[in-house]
Amino acid sequence: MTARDPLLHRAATATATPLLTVERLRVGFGRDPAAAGAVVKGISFALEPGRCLAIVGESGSGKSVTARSLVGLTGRNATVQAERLAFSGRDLTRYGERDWQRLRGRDIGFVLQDALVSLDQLRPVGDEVGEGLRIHRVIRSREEQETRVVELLRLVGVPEPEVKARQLPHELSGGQRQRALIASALALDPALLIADEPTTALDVTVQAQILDLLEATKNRGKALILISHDLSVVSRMADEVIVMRHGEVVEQAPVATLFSAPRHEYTRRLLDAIPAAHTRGTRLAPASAPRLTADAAHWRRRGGDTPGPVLEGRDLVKRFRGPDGQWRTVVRGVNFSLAQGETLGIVGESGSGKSTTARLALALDRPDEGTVRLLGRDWSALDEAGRRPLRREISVVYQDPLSSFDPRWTVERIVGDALAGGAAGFGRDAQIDELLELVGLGKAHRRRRPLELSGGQRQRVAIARAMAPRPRIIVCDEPVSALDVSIQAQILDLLGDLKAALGVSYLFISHDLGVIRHLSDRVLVMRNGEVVEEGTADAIFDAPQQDYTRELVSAVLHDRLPRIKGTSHG
Amino acid sequence: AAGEPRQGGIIRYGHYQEPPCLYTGWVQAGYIQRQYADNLVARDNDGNIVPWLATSWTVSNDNLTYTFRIKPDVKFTDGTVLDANAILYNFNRWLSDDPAKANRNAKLYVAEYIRQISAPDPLTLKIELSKPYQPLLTVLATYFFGILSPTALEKGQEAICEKPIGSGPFYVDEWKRGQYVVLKRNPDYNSAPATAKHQGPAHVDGIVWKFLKDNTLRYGSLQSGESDAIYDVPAVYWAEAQKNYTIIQDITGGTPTRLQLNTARPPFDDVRVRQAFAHVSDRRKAVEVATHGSIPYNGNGSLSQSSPEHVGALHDSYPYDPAAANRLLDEAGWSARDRNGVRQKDGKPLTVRLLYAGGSLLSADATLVLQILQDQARDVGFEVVLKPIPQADWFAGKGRTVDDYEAQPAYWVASSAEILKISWRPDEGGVINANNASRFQPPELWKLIETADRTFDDAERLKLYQDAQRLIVNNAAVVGLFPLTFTIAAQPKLRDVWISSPVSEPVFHDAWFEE
Amino acid sequence: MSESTGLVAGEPTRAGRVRVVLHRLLGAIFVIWATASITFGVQSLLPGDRAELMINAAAGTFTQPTAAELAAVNAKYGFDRPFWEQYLHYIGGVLQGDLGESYQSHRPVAELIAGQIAPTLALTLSALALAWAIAIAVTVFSGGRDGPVARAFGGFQVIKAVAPPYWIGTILLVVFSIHLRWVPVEGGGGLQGLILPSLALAIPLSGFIGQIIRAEFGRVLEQPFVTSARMRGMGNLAVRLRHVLRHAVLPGITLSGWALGSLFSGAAVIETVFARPGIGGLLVTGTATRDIPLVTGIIIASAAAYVIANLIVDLLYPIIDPRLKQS
Amino acid sequence: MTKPADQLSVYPQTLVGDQLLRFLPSADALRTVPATVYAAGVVVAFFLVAAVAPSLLQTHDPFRTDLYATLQSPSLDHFFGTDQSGRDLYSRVVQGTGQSLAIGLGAIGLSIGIALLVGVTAGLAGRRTDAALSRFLDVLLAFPNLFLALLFVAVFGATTTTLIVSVGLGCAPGYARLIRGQFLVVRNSGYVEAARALGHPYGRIVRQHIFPNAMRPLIVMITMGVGQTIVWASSLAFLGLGVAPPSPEWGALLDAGRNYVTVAWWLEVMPGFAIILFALSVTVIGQHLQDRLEGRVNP
Ligand SMILES: Nc1ncnc2c1ncn2[C@@H]1O[C@H](COP(=O)(O)OP(=O)(O)OP(=O)(O)O)[C@@H](O)[C@H]1O
Ligand SMILES: Nc1ncnc2c1ncn2[C@@H]1O[C@H](COP(=O)(O)OP(=O)(O)OP(=O)(O)O)[C@@H](O)[C@H]1O
Ligand SMILES: [Mg+2]
Ligand SMILES: [Mg+2]
Repeated sequence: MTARDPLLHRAATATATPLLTVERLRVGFGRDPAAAGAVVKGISFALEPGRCLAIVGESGSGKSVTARSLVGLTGRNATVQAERLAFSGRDLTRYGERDWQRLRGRDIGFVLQDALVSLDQLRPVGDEVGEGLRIHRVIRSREEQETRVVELLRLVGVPEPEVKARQLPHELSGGQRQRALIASALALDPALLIADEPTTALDVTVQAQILDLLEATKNRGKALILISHDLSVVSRMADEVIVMRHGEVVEQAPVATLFSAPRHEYTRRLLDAIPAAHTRGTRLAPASAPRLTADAAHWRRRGGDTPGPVLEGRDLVKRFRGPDGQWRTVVRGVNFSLAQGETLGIVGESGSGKSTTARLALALDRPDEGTVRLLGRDWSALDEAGRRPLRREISVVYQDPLSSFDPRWTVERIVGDALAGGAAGFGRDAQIDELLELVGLGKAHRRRRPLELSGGQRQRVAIARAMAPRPRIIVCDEPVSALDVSIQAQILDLLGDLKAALGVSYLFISHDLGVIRHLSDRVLVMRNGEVVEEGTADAIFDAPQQDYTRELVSAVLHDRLPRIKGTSHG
Repeated sequence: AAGEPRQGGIIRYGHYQEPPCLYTGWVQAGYIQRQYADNLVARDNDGNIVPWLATSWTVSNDNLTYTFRIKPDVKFTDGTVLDANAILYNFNRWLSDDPAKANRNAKLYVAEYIRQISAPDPLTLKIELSKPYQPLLTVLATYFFGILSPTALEKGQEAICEKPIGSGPFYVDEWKRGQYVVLKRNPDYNSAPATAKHQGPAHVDGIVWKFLKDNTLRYGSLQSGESDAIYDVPAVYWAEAQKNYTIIQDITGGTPTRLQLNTARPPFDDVRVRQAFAHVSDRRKAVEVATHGSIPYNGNGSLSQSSPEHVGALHDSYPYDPAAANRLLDEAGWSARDRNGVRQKDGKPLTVRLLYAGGSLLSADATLVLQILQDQARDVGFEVVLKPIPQADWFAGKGRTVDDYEAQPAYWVASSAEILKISWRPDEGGVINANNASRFQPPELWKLIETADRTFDDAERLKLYQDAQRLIVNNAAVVGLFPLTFTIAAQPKLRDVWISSPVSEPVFHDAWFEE
Repeated sequence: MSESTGLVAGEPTRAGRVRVVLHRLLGAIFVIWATASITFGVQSLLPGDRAELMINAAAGTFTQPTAAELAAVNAKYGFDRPFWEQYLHYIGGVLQGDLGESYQSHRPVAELIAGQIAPTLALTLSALALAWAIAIAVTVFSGGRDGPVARAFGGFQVIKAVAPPYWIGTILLVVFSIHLRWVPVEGGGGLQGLILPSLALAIPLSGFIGQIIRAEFGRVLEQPFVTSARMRGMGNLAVRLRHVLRHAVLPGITLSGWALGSLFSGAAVIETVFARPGIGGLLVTGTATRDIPLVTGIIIASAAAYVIANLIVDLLYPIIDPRLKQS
Repeated sequence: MTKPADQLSVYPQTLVGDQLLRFLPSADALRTVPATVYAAGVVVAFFLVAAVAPSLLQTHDPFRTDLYATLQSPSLDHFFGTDQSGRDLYSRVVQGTGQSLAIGLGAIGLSIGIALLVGVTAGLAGRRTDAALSRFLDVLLAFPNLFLALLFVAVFGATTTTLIVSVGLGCAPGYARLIRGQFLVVRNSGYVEAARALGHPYGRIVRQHIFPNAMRPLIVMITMGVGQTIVWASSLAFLGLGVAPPSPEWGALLDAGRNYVTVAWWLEVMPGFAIILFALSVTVIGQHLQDRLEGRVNP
């Protein structure tokens, strides 16, 4: 397919038999029939075999809902209407539950957005990956399933697949879980793969590997619908892009056209907000975005400056026992130190021990060897009661925010619960409002519960909560992975403001090297549980010493939207 | 149509309660004991004493020496010879002081009279008394004087509990605890009592004596044909059962279920209040309603209507008469009433605590009668409080001291007027007679009973016993309700099951199956 | 944070494991010892004269025994000795595996129990299994659903849970045995006779377990991993059985260890209704006659059964939720 | 152990977000209350009145026997028919409400109270306390409920209080175990860890997170337990350990009617109906409150 002109493209879809046709899809929730179409307001597109359609757009704009509607799993209480919904000649609007079941997994593979909680916590990962094979009876025996599962896991780049297949989901790193999920969707080699944010937890090298895999699939004539905030991924994979906002398509264009000549104002804003090397120290979001009013009394810095490192890890070692009974060292001799007002970025391969290191730094786990010192205190050796007073000084944004919220609580309660006591002259309610506004959430979200938020919104609640006690250190584990670039820009600005105004220090884990470079003063590169390289951000990115680092960095440089930069900043 | 009895078949009999031991004084074990053991003498339904293991006997003129001729060639089912020595062995055991051996019931009735027992020759047994005791032979006919094999008794309590050995028409073959006892036919049986319909071994091959405690289940088992005969038809099924099955009912002697009013304490220390209480309720109708007519009314509380000495006229001594009750109470000074209508005297309410053993000792039908009585007594100003006491506590003597109750319902199985001695013996030398819950012990009563027990002239004795009854009833020391009955419902094809006097044990020796 | 559920992984070494097993064993022994001691103590110290009770219960009378009679019994059973002596004597016997002799039936308690425990175990275990089967069937069918049928099922669970077992037993008996003649009225020890009694016990329990599972079931159904499984083409029933159920059963399992104990009690009632042999009836009569060795023996047996049941529950935990292995 | 769901389960909002309003529903919230809950409320109210002032609802004297009108089937005069001695069953059921509810609620209250105390302490305290309490629970649990009841009745006689205490004590260890088990599970959840990372004192975490989440299956148990304990009491009546007659406590009524199932169904069905109706209503309300607390109410 070479048709890049939108008009031409449309003509082509009319003639070539599309695999999937969607016309005027409307989705709404609730018993009230009038609500139908409130979330997705009549969108249309078509997709031929061997092509990739990307859906981008604001968080909460209806991307995931659209995707789920294509396999009949929109959710409880959903009303789905479409003038036409056809998959390889079959009319899906007439489908009953049985027909859907035959379709799912075998003809349409799906990678859910909630990768970190999409595997059954009680079953070994391998069983989950191989489940589709069993359901659709393509394998005959347990052994066959095991070999296929290991093959699949290897295909998506999971290390030690034999071991991982027998581990439980919570024993895998975020990225590993996400890859297992992709493997399970690919298991039956479906004609259409729908991937909702499939690479949020992957480092660039692994991400590249996965994208290669998807590309190969596409080249074998399979169709692909990709939902992503990562525009570089979109630019690489997509043939055509849909930009969604408020349940509507604001722009639909072949990828090159979109990135070189964005027509809609929202699309342009998206492209502007991408952080990179040269943006460091600048603001990413438009001036209209809410800002921290750092001179307000309650944001004033508490306590004095701390000379020397505020947080320091020495020779940290952490081991886990695998299902085979063997101990594996996942963090081996990691050293780090974090000065006041400094941002230490941690990058590295998925599964290299970043989250584990973060947990050690937070004293949520005890290191098997080594010590962590916080504000000069022997943090890791204290007992829980001894740590408690210090806990307010260090807070965290979890990689998987959903699990960290009490499901019964509303957003305001979650944030309010974390507020420091005795905020003079400034009411609790006002503080919550302020925090929510700073992360781009409105008053409307205050009364919501975590389950009622979109992925990006949850992540922002987690950030608001981490800021609430006004800690001196914030450990961020992939804090912006679920955010579209415009919101991400606002958050990154906010983090920068906090640091500048209050001297907050960050331990910042991210796969997005652009974000890392934008934010970090120094960077640790981890691999296999070890720190392979450490240095200032510029040194790491401009003059990497180690092969691995070079590989990482180059993956970015080569891949990172060359065309886009040309257009948006040229 | 009664033809010639057929041989063979096994009777599946659904009984009620399971005893912890097959040889205890408890009547539930006694029913089984009647199948495997023989007594010295038997009592027919008219109250006459007839031969059993003793073919004949003589009583000395002073009524103090009894000489029995023992039936020859009788053997226990373990082969031990049943002769006078074996019987003597049993007597000695019953009357011994060793709690592991003693027979409490036996002692209660006869211990005080026995001077000496001996066996001058193997077929002669001599019982010498210290004072005359007319009911002796009647008492000897009761199940707890059943004779067991000395060889087996020697083995100790454990063995005898599990597998008692007698000379009866059946022997205990197996006891599956919680389920049934298998009794097998004794092929050599030659010692049937004179009351039996035939001599020689039983017609049937054996009995499966099942324990089916639940009423619905027990009756259901008869309905479904899983039992050939069952004990006690539940009152609700009474009418239906009479249509479909052979009903054999025996009214047990001794005392009926009756209320013993505590005469040692107010308010029942006043005879007028006792009499008022007796008038207060339509007991006849209550019994009829509660038992669906399966059990007759027994208004004479001192003796069951099946006892030959019983005075029938006393049943109607206290008809339902609230007006009379009110009058008596007013006379007795209980004229004030509180807000709830309960009468009062000197500020004390007219409360009657009705104490009884909960659980199996008093049937559900009986408690229903009590509730009816309670309600009707309310109208004339009695406040009746029902107080069930757990069986264990009851046995352990809880709640039975004089101040614990105003009334106690109870019954005691026996054959006839010999029970009066048990019930009305006054406290002596600090020993309280707990069986006299009425605490009613005027000297003249005891004198009547004692004299009667010593009187061998039938007419005179009868008169004495009847005077005693009148004295008891006229003083309203007890208020009669209904007698204990023993009822068997059998499939029509099962013939000739009968219930023996004195305490209504079922007899399967003569039973046979019709084609 | 789902990287790890915060379970601080200890280091289960061999010595550690031995210690855990030892701990378990000691705990079990303690429980049995304590229950036995309490039972013995309470029964011995209850008001009321034991000798009088024994004499009266055996003869079915309720008279005041003479002092001589009482003294003889007291001497024979050692009731005249101080409590501690009686206690030590009893416990000493138990340590040597001797549970004593029943006061009423004069047979070794161990033998009595051995003869009656099998039917009770058969009854309680089959009832437990049946209860689970019913509970799972109903929950899997109706859990997390909203329609009137599902609601009716929810109500049905409650009705089941508050139905008295003896009542169900009587109804079952009248309908299936007496009227329909499908099963014999008197079950006896056979398998056929087990059906109605265990159903009667199982139905209320199934309602209870069912409701507890159901509460969790609905919540689990909404989780992303369930959607994920559906995305693979898994059928509704399979999703419910394979994924959701497992997450929901844990509280039910906890309950089952306990339920076994209450089943023991329920068995006493059901045994009466169906004229089944069993330890329940023995306990009721034993307590009624304050047959101390018998009752204490039964309590020891049921404590042992309870200990074993909970051991099984504890073993089941990590099988159902493997994450618990680490803690 | 449970992970919260994602947006899949986002439902239209009700207006019950506010803390207080969740307990005192606003007019708007009341409109979202399903009819079944109202019905359940009416039933419970009826029983409460019956418990406090039975005479308001009675048509006859519940203890008045009538030997000439026994075992009459339900009619306009006798809503529930009459019993073996001609007493009006409906009035008896009403009369028995107080005692039955006292037993049901009292026993549940007692057992939940004990269970909370023991279960919470065991679930929260250190290893040693937990082990000691767990053993203690085990010992209590190892006694069959029946035995406890038998003992209590033996010592104190069969009164309402005895029943409450023996049934309550009998059930307590089971609840305690369940609470402890739930505590262990919830204690390990991500949000508790998050709260810990915020430096909240443990007591506060327990109050705010562990307790409410761990109590979830317990609400079901409590609401159903009320009915179950009444039934338990009736099993004791069956074994001859119930409260003294002529008390029309529901369990005693059930037991008394048992022998009449085949000839007078109402004796058994009507008290059973009362128990079921009450248990069902309490459960419906309990479930609704729980849903409301968790924001799962659909208008
Ligand atoms: N099950 C549901 N019930 C009710 N509303 C829902 C449900 N699922 C989604 N929504 C609503 O639909 C809107 C679109 O949600 P969707 O998950 O499609 O957003 P998204 O574009 O994928 O956002 P993100 O980038 O944050 O993942 C959300 O604002 C949400 O409120
Ligand atoms: N509880 C556990 N039990 C066993 N292995 C574990 C456990 N937690 C983590 N691991 C292993 O430790 C390794 C490092 O995990 P970690 O979560 O620290 O990786 P990460 O660097 O955060 O990766 P990602 O970028 O994918 O999130 C992984 O291989 C993982 O399987
Ligand atoms: Mg989404
Ligand atoms: Mg991670």
